Amino acid sequence: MITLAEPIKVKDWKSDVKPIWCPGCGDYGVLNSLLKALSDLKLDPDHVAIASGIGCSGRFPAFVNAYGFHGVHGRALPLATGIKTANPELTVFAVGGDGDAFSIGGGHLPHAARRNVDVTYVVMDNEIYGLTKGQPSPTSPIGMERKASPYGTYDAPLNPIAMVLSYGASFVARGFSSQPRELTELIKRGVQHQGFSFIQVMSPCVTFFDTYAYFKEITAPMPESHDPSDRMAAMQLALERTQYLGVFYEDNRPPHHVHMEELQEKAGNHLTLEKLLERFQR
Amino acid sequence: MITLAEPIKVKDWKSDVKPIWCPGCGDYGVLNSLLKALSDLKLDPDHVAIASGIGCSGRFPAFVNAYGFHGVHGRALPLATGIKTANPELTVFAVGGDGDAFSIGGGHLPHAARRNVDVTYVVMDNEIYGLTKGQPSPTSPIGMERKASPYGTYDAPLNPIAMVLSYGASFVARGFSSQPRELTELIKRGVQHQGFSFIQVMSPCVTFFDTYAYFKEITAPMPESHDPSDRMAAMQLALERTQYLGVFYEDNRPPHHVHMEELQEKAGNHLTLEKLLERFQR
Amino acid sequence: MPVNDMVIRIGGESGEGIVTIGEIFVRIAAFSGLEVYTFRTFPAEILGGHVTFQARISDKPVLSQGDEIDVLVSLNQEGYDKHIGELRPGGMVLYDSTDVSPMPGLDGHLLYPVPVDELARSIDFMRGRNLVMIGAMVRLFGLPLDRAEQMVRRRLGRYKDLLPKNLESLNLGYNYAQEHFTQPPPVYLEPPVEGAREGLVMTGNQALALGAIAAGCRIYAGYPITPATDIMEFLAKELPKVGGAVIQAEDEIAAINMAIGASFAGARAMTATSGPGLSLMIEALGLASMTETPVVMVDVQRAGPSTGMPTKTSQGDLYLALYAGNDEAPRFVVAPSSVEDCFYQMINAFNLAERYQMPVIVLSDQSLAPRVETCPPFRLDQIELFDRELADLAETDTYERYKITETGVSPMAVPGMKGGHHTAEGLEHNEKGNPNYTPQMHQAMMEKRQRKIETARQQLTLWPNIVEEWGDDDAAIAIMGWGSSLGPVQEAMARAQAEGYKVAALFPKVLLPMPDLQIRRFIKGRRAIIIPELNLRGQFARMIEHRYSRELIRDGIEVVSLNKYRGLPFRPVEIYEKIVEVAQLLTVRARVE
Amino acid sequence: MPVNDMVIRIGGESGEGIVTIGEIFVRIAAFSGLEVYTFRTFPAEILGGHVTFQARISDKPVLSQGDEIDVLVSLNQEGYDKHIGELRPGGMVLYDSTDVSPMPGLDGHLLYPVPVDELARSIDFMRGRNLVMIGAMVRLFGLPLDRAEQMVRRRLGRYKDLLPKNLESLNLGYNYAQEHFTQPPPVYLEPPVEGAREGLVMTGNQALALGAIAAGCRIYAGYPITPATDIMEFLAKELPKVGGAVIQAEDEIAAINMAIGASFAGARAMTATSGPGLSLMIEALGLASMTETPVVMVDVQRAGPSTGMPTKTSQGDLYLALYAGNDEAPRFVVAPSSVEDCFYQMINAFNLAERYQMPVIVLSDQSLAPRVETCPPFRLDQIELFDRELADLAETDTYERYKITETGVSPMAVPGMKGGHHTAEGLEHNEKGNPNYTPQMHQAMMEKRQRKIETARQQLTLWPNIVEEWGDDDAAIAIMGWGSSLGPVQEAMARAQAEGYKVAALFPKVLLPMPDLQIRRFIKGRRAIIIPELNLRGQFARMIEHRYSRELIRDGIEVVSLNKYRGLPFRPVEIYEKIVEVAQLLTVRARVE
Ligand SMILES: Cc1ncc(C[n+]2csc(CCOP(=O)(O)OP(=O)(O)O)c2C)c(N)n1
Ligand SMILES: Cc1ncc(C[n+]2csc(CCOP(=O)(O)OP(=O)(O)O)c2C)c(N)n1
Ligand code: SF4
Ligand code: SF4
Ligand SMILES: [Mg+2]
Ligand SMILES: [Mg+2]
Repeated sequence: MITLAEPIKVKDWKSDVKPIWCPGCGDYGVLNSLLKALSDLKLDPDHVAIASGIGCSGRFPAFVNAYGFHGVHGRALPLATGIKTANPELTVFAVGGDGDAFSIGGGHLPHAARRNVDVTYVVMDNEIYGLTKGQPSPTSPIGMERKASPYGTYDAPLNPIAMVLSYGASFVARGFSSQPRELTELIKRGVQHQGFSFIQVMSPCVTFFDTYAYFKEITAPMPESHDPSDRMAAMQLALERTQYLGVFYEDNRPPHHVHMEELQEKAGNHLTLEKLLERFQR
Repeated sequence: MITLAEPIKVKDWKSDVKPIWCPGCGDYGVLNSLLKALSDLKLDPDHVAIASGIGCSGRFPAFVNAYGFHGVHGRALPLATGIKTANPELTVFAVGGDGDAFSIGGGHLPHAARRNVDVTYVVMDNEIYGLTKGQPSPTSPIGMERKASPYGTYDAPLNPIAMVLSYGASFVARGFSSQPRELTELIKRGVQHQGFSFIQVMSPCVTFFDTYAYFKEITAPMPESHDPSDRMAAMQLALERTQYLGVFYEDNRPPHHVHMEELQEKAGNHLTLEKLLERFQR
Repeated sequence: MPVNDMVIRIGGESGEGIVTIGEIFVRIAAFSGLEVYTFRTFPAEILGGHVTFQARISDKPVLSQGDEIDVLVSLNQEGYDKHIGELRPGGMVLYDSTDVSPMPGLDGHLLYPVPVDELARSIDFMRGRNLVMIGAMVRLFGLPLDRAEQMVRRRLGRYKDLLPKNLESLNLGYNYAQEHFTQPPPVYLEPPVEGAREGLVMTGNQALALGAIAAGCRIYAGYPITPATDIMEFLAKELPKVGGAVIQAEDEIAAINMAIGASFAGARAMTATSGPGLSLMIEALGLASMTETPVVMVDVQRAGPSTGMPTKTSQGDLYLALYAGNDEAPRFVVAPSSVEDCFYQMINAFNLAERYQMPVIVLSDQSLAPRVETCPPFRLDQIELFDRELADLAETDTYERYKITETGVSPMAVPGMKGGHHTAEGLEHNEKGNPNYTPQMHQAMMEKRQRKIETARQQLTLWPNIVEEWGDDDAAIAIMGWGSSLGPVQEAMARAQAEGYKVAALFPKVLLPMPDLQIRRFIKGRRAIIIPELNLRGQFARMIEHRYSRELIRDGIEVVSLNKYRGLPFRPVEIYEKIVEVAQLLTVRARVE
Repeated sequence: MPVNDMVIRIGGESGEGIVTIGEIFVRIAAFSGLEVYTFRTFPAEILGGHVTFQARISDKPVLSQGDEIDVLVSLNQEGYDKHIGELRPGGMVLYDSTDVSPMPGLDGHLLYPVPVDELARSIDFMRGRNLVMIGAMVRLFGLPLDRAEQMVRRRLGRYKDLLPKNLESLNLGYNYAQEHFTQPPPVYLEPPVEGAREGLVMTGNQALALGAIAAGCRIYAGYPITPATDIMEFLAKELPKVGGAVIQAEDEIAAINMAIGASFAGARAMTATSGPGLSLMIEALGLASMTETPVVMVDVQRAGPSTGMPTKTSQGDLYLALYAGNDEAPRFVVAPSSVEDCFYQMINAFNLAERYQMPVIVLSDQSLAPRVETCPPFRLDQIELFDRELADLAETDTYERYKITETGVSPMAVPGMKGGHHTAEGLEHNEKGNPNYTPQMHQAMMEKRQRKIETARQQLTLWPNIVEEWGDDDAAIAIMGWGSSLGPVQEAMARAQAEGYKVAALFPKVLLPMPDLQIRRFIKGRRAIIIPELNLRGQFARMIEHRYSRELIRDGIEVVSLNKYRGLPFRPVEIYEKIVEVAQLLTVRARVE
């Protein structure tokens, strides 16, 4: 993590591209918390990269004064993995929505977690497809009537925290866009965590599924007694109806790029092409 | 489930295509258990369909005297979902390997589970890519040296049972190819279960990763005290080092095709095109 | 300035009812017996942002959005400022005089102020603003009030308690216009006296979805994507009513594989997506081709590459549809050219899929998908559905799923049929469907699968709606094209013909297999073929150039590509000007020769 | 029957050491100074199943697997029975006389029995059977024993305790042959007296991987798939040694996106796959094209469609590589034509990717990938690497990632560079990289991206290894082709030329952009162009036909497609016969004219 002596101000982390989000969208809160975290951590914008997929939330990179990659739908994690592996000095984020993360991109999540890629993954979960105007997502509640589910949804919603815990992710947390201070802290902890940091952020979509009231009702602070090194306890909390806000789990196994570095050392990082070709000499 | 008065004999369930598997491959045991289950359940081969992806295990459908679909790598579950939805009278299986299920196909598993598609999914887990000659799979242990991992693997293996439990699957079990009687019973229970049945079968690859001894050592029967309606208890068992054999979890919410049928009723299954067009009359 | 051909534009912030005013007004016009054709833009923002709703209304069939704006409706100053530059000289401005101050005397524009806010406030119903404006428009342009009232009842009837107030608003606007705009306006509408002919008003995507239902589609699996999503949304509501089902899949790969599975199990099945989704479906497209499983894949094209411009149009996916797939994976490609045609081409698509057991790609586009068009009643009695040929399983155990036949088509068995067991096999296989890698078998199977294309090419000559051909038989200048540019071409030609130019045109609706017979006949004797296309490389033009190069070069027929890649559909004038340009060129050449 | 050009085949159950015998024997031959070229088949079974190992050995460069079998080596009866029909009349059979009873007198075959089992048993080392046979082969065909011993040390040296026994086995076989086969055989090898020239022996996939390393590739992300897997396996071992890394991704979509991410972060990055995998990468290919991110994608083609025949060859993915992608997504396509060329084309591929900031697809195939070939030493000193043009960020805040330039190429900034912040944007964007959907900007950006193709087409004329052209300048008959069929074409031509036919040939190595200049010059004055291809539609032939239709038709140059789709590479004789056939046709025509 490359840091500066003096932090860049939040307003200077903000790019001059105006967000396309609807007024009141939870994503504004997430953006502000992220910018604050970047500033607090004294990160250097030249060494920050943000990868995203497609969705309202996927527009994120354009709004931050840093390097960004707005890729295709669902592929933020493979992009971020490639970025971090190519240049481990960078502080790398992946951001996106619940559809991007758990539907089309759902196949990448277990692997980013098990590889322990040192990326902070912020998923803005609004329990709906925002950008495509309101279809049910994998986290939508049962019985939700939308044009695409005119008789109500019937598929059981996924439980992202439980899923990611089961993948063995090394940092698992949940935040809420309406609690910017706490969210900033979570993001900071995520960045400081060496390894894959998964942060589910409840971030309401005011236009297609306004969940502000519902999220307020259903969320609660993480019980103080919770020990984030206890995976079973984390799982237990994840399966409760109450959506706890805070860090569910953290452990400290080495991240992917450290393995790569070790491996380069083990292999002896000094091969020349000439030497390699000798093996094929006839 | 369409059944016959008299069962078809196991040998008649076997097609005349000779398996391409290596002698000693665990998949023979899985095939035999499946054939026995089909026979025991008095299923009608005209109403059985088996979908698979690519892998040694993916060759399954050709060896069974029933309808089969040998699709592309990782897509057994979407195929099976389509088959079951189009004709709910069929008894539908999906089969494949650990790479097919948890790597390239890993994005479909949460959704088949949450949809509760009435399909019995038998994953032959040999902790390796067999067909492509021995690359590490998502369930390979750490430190495995293969040509593709000459310095040893370092990614943490996935825990399929824990994962599928976290997806809210309604039937989760583990078998072992060397315990054909128990496996047959598991498959029968899986078929009888109305909804998505996930069965991880430890099925060694003698050629690229002979795990017979290891599996024997690490597996143990499900503790008798375990209550398969208790998801947290199931999760606890799933996270232990010992790989328990038996049913981890079962619940009985309605499967996907029943939702569809209800919905057709709710919608009133009697629209004509003429009537529909009236709405667009000027 | 012709009566009964009017282009009206409403522009402003999204959410201000622009689209509501437009959609209701065109439906009143359609209901009164006129023909309509809409065009709209979508903002980049999710909420708010600038939108344009435009409608062309006429008593003759409308084929394009037109070239000029005759009427601008402005609800606020921004909407006026942004669009006034495009209003033609002498055009009309209808505006909310509470909010908008138009520039007096500009370009001879005629001003029609309506105090919309004031009127709405007068009955204490600000939500009625849109209807006040609609009422004024109905009166000013000469539409019957009773039709307007009926349409308001139909569209807004479900809000029962508000209905009286809504109707009152409509009348307020109507009366205001009646009192204040006493001179007949320069552009107005004159509904046919006999009243509305029978006919339909719908969008391209609705017509596609209705075509699918008519074709017997019962399983739809899809993943949301602009501008295809509302096909899924429509079918989600309607398919259950005919015993079918919609599955919102986790991604496009799942969607197409679900559809393939459903088809294998005996159902007519489809998916719909846009370019990025089709890109993801290529592997499974090959699977359907290899396993010979019927399936229909709709691609509502949008501007790319990559995510590109989801709300802008393009005809850029033709190559993808024709050529993508590892090794030789035959498929069919169909392209509807109007809202009405969307309906019929879906029937062609399912018939092709089922009869030849092949994947079929249907290429619509973003300009066609949301466009509202009037069309004649669908000729349901003329629809003929071809079933897949089922195996005769009298003799069991000898069933060969991939029997090599002269046509290439092998009778199919579906699960549930007694004794038809087989595996649909994605590996190369023998006639039984068992994996087989011998050079002989591979060659035989490659040829068998490919043969279906030629079989279809021949049999298609007898099918309806395979090509559309019109214009002057003996014209030196011809236009060829595909998909939604048909309307603009028709208009451009009509204009050119009215001015004495001779032009002929042909649009194939089935692009693979190309209807060679008709095309060869058509190009014979031409001097130049203009091919307008919404893509950069001229994908269709290159295909025509190649396929008929012998005739074209031998007979000195020039292919003139007209490529537009701006995210917008063709305006007729762009094509008209090309016709004139080519005509002049030919004259000059003739003189030189 | 020429000395020093011998095709030797070993067939039998996989696992019997067939491949070991073959691989070691060809390496001894290569080590002795001869040229080798192998061909093998793979069984459908994972273990066991029938395999064929074939090698052509000569003192001149070997360009194909040959047409006839001169020598059959049989370890058991099945191996004899299965292959004896293909041994040419008068050919030699070398066999384990303990197991095999050949048919005496058949087709004048000469029999060379070796009691392999017995000999191995005599030193109590049954594992030495393969080396006994190799020893006999070395002696019989005239290779030097010391070279054989050195090669055994090199290949089997890591099994230290077994080495003495292994060498003993080799000598046993050698001595046995020396004693018993005293007549010089009709076919034998004569290594050049000056000993081995410098040179390399490797497979196509190894050359590809080495080319990648030479080109500075540092990140490889891939997913296993036959026949591309061993590129990943090779690099997994070697890349860390040069500070790079291999990621085995969860699927092909992840793999290509990882490579794109890595390239964005500044690394030269690649992936490799086969047709099914490339099908899955199409969406991301468009992303790389849109975001102008350099990336190299290798497709080791195999027979399809769909899963098809993973262990059989094909050139069926050309259309996929050229045309797949939603809307216009420019990319480059490169096709190496031999093991040696795999190395150089990877350098071209990375240079194209980096210089023009584009995705590059490299088309190899299943016959080239595992084939062992001798090649001259790589000319490392002649390799020139082009770096991506980096932005000059002296003035900050004004950096425009997608600056519109004359060449289409915009200087790039990569993370870590001060003040180069921008977003690589998959939506249409302005020069800064911010989303922008105006018609003007879209058109400008479409043209900018496309322009890079034309820039490259021009600049490429100065690059090395872009086309390979040979034969008779003034020949009426020409051959054009691409990829791995070059060798068989060279041989077929040599044979035809030796018989007095005049033929010229050209293979472009870069297929997109097509090197028009060279091709136009080449086709000029020809009468017929034969285009041999391993696919059904003649994908390359269609492209040539179209692109040069004017010249071809005007000058009456006929394009003659020679399509093979049997999962097997061309045999030279197939091409030779086509040359003769076309020559006769031209003569007849000339007479008629
Ligand atoms: C391959 C592909 N499929 C589908 C889409 C259409 N699409 C864009 S965003 C999106 C889902 C948005 O939902 P989510 O990820 O939850 O993000 P949100 O907008 O809610 O922030 C979809 C389906 C696409 N762009 N690409
Ligand atoms: C799209 C695609 N990618 C890769 C492959 C190559 N491939 C075939 S099977 C396989 C994995 C096999 O492993 P697993 O699923 O565990 O099955 P097993 O052979 O071990 O039974 C792979 C990578 C393929 N056929 N298609
Ligand atoms: S649609 Fe929903 S998620 Fe998207 S910007 Fe608006 S409020 Fe936010
Ligand atoms: S390679 Fe392994 S998994 Fe495949 S058939 Fe052989 S033993 Fe079984
Ligand atoms: Mg969302
Ligand atoms: Mg496996």
